[in-house]
Amino acid sequence: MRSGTPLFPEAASTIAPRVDALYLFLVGLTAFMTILIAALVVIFMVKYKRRDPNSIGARIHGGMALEIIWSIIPLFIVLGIFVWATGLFFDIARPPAETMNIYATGKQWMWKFQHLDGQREINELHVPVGRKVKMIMTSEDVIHDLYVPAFRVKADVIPGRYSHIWFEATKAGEYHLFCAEYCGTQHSGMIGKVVVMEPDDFQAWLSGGVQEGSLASAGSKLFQDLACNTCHRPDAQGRGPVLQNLFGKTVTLASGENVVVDEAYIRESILTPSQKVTAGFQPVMPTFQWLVSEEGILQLIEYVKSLKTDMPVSAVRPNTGGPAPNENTPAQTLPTRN
Amino acid sequence: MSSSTVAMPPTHYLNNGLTLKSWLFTKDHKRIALLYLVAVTFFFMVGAAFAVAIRLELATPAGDLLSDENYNRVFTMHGVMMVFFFLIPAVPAILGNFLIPLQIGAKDLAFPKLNLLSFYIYFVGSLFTMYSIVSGGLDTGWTFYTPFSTIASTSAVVPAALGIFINGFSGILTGLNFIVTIHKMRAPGMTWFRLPLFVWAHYATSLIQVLGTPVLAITIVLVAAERVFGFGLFNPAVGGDPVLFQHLFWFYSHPAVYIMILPAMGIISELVAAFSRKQVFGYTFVAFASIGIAVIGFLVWGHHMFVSGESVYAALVFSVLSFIVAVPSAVKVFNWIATMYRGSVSWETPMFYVAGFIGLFSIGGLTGLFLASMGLDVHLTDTYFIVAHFHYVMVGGTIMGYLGGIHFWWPKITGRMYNDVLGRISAVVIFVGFNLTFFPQFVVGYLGMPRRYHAYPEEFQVLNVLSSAGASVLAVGYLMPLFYLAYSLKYGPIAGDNPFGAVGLEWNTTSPPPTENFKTTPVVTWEAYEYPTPVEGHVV
Amino acid sequence: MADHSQHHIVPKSTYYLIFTALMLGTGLTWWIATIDLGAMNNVIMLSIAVTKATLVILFFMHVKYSPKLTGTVIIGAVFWLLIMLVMTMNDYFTRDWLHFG
Amino acid sequence: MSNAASVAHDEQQHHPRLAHHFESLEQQTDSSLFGMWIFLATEILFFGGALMAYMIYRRWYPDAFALASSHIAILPGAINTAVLIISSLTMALAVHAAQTGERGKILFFIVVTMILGAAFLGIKGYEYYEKYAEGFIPGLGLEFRFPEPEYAKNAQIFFSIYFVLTGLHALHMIVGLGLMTWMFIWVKDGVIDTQYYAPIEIVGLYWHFVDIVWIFLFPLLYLIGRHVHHG
Repeated sequence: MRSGTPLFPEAASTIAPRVDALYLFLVGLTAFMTILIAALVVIFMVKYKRRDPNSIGARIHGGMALEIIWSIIPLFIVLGIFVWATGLFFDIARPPAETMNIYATGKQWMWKFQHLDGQREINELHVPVGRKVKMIMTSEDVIHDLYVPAFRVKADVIPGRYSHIWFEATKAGEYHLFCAEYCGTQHSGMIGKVVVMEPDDFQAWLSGGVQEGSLASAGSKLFQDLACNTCHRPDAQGRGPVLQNLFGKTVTLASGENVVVDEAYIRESILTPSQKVTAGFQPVMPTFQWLVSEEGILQLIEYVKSLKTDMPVSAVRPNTGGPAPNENTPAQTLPTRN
Repeated sequence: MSSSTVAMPPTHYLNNGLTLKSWLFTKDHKRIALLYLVAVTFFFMVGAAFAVAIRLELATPAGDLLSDENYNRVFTMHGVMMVFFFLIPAVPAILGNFLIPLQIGAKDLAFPKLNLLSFYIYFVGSLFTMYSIVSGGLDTGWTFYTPFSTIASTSAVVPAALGIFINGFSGILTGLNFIVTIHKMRAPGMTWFRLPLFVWAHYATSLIQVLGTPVLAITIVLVAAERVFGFGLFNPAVGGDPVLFQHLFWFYSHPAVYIMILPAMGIISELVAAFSRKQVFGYTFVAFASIGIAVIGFLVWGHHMFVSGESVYAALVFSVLSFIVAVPSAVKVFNWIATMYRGSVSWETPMFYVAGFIGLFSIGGLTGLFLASMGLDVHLTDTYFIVAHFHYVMVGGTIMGYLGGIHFWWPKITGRMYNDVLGRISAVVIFVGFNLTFFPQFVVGYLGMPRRYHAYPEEFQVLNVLSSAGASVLAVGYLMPLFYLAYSLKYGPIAGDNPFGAVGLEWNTTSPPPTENFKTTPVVTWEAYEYPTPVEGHVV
Repeated sequence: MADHSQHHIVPKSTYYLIFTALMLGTGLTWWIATIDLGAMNNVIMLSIAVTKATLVILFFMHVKYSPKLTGTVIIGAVFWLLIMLVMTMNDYFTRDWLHFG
Repeated sequence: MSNAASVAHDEQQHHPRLAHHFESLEQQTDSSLFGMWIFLATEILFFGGALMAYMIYRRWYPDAFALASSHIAILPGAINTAVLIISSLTMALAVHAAQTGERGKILFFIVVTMILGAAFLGIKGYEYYEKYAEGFIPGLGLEFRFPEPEYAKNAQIFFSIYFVLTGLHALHMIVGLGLMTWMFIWVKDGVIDTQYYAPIEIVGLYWHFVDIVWIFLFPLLYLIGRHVHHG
């Protein structure tokens, strides 16, 4: 963050210079066209100023050639810009294959971040220089929007689904973090800062502070607490599908449809389990709608992601026993809203 | 000015009945236009008062003048008042209403009673919306995004939404009236391609009003059903999609931008021709550009949603169409400039507004390209860059055009002339004040200042102070016409039937026109903007 | 172009014929709904509905005997509705296309 | 163009309902019918918006929609469809009678149409009551009791759309009844004659449009998923 009066934002991500290049090109085009148009208007106003009150203009109806020229040339110019801008957009929208994931939850009026290693932050986000970071984001109430001007990225954070942004920071420093989608009374207070650190400093930061255990282990604990493990067993003997190695795979549903197991599908399966039942299983799973928070779901997702066959489920089981799993199925009737 | 020994006609629409009742229950399109003029000016003042509060608050980075709650209510009401009660009705309901029958040689609009009804619907709608101000305010932004507007906001969403719903019918009925009038009421000889471009622009506008507004209406019904009855339509808790609201909303509200700008473009076409005394260059291209904008304008709404979670593929389609819609607008600008070439360009007040319009609209339109560029829009959307862009189009464009039109037809409407020097000064002051206010917002927007922020980081202050300072200049510019135009009502010189030596059927009747518009139904035998030589203050 | 639409009187027999077709269409829709044709159920039911609507528009609403302009208005409105549906569906059908794991 | 043609047209008789700004009654009738059609165009887009919500959610939640739909009794809906189609016929016959100038018949058919319209609303009201009794109201602070709880959430969306669409349709019916009352009075007072019957034709257009809306609502709301769930 800077003092004084900057006229151009800092560029602190790999994508930022490319956005700036397009911006500066368009500024140049706008300046050129505006000056051209303004000059013509002024010149014609002066040159053809009415001197005799009874004079009239020349009889000119139009010119087909001119019309075609000034339709076609702008058309090609804007289509060129379209190609340039769309290529850029795809690179902004499509995260690279290997990313460091951070989960974000927006709520009126704060940002909550969870690192995979378990660090949690509020309104402050620490990321290292030179790593590709992907934010997996959802909202607990209304639509928010995570916006980091220095990185030139933003995306709406929508309740009920996951959206993403990704960036690779290039410069250590502190940058603004805004909520860019109007979200109510303290919208302008839903701000924070992104702290970009050198990799070593970041490692030090990660290992410092209160160690709460990794996100996956928190998810694992929740998995036990909610008694998910009674059905989702690693040995294919449970009433629910095996979750090991499941993430990213395509599964066939009872309806015959195929779905990719992604964050949204896991979330849906936790909240409305009967909607998309995997083929070969009974729709016996109760909803966990009112039992687990958005952050808890993110932990469960990360836990499912962490399940690989070479790492048996017991390996991440926390040593705390936790409360006895509740045997009763959770309430089935939904409270009505009003 | 032309002939000086002119007198007012003995009877005209203004002195045909002097009682309040003869005004409030009039079916004369010209009187209804004046009813709108009064109401629309009032709502402009209300909207402007909110704008003053916004700019005062933003003069300092801290949220110190207004509470965050009140600030949100203020910018919401600024948007609602300006968009729904000023910009959308301004040109069609005032100048369109007044001029379309005159320009096509009709005695009135096709449905005069419906026209009066439109006014009262507008009035009742405004009452509901005004009521929301006093019953807790409205803090959703003029866009009413769900689920904030349906489940989170504690403000008076329902009365405000109801007001906008009701007001929508006013727009629909006005549009319907115009379409039928233009189809069925043209004078003999007034073929489609002899119509003034102002009429073409209003035809295109009416299409948008008729086809777009009902979708806004149903959207409001769905929001109200969710908010009042607790139905789950956009609510993620029952599996609803809040983004669906945005599709429905922008399907109307993006074309609504063209409802605001197209009539202003129509005015500019008239003004350029009249003050260059020359046919509009490429008449058919300008006419079809209006229709093209109206049609393509319906295919681009998704560019408001590039970061809202719509699919990348849909975004791509919306983006390319958004670029394409820029072309007819560019064509219009080029044709206006070409019209001035070798014209007889008068330096009277309306021409100053034309020059201002072309400058500001060009910047507004070109910065639209930034926002249609998906890769750039990610950074720019929901920042002050957007705010600056749409003010350049809607304020720099529409209001410049509107004021230009008011100055052009003022002698026709009132029969009297205003002070031309003051008129030119006002145009310059508005132009300068406008740029001072909104140009810094482009810069602060690219720096990353989000819109709808009550408090902001300190490094943005200088630009915001500039903007607030510019706003005070702009306010002076907007107040000036109010005074000298009002003054001219009583003390202005008698204008005569055709003070500018312009062509067009409206200049063939008296100023002010009689209630029946024309003594005898005119028969048109000439092309649009056909200037006979030499001009003698009165044509045909 | 003045078609004298208001002078054309549709014979009553036409009305009765259309009425019969509409009633039959309703019965047919109900019957189709109860037999399993997979995805075709919807297609058939909506085709019947479109046919019924067209009959009402052409005969009960006299569009067959009205100026072309009337038909243009109807087609225009339906076309605009399709714009809205298609462009929005374009989003909903392709939200998974760029799948970010 | 029609206006050019109509200028020279009938200067001879001046109908009392001819407004001052029209050249002829024909131009006036043409204009008002055209205006009505434009209004109906707006209505298409109005219902279209709600229909779009329906399409999207039905595609998202096909099972919940099919289940929810199969909990609606077909019979009242089918009877109502028939009632509306009959009323459309009687409306068309009323316009026919207006064209031929049989005033008694116009009145008769308007009354029959109104009775059928009222019958439709009565049956609709009964259906609403049933939904209330079964616990299918997705709001108003009432408990939403869906027999298959795992689909309850998304079934709420179905019933929300059901009530919005049928509610708006019913509202249009009520407006139609009002318009028909007005026409009844006008016919009785002799305002309507064989020259000037555009108002009846316009009300007829409106009524047929409301019928068309129902022609689509019936299969979309009552009949989806019947072949899967025999409710």
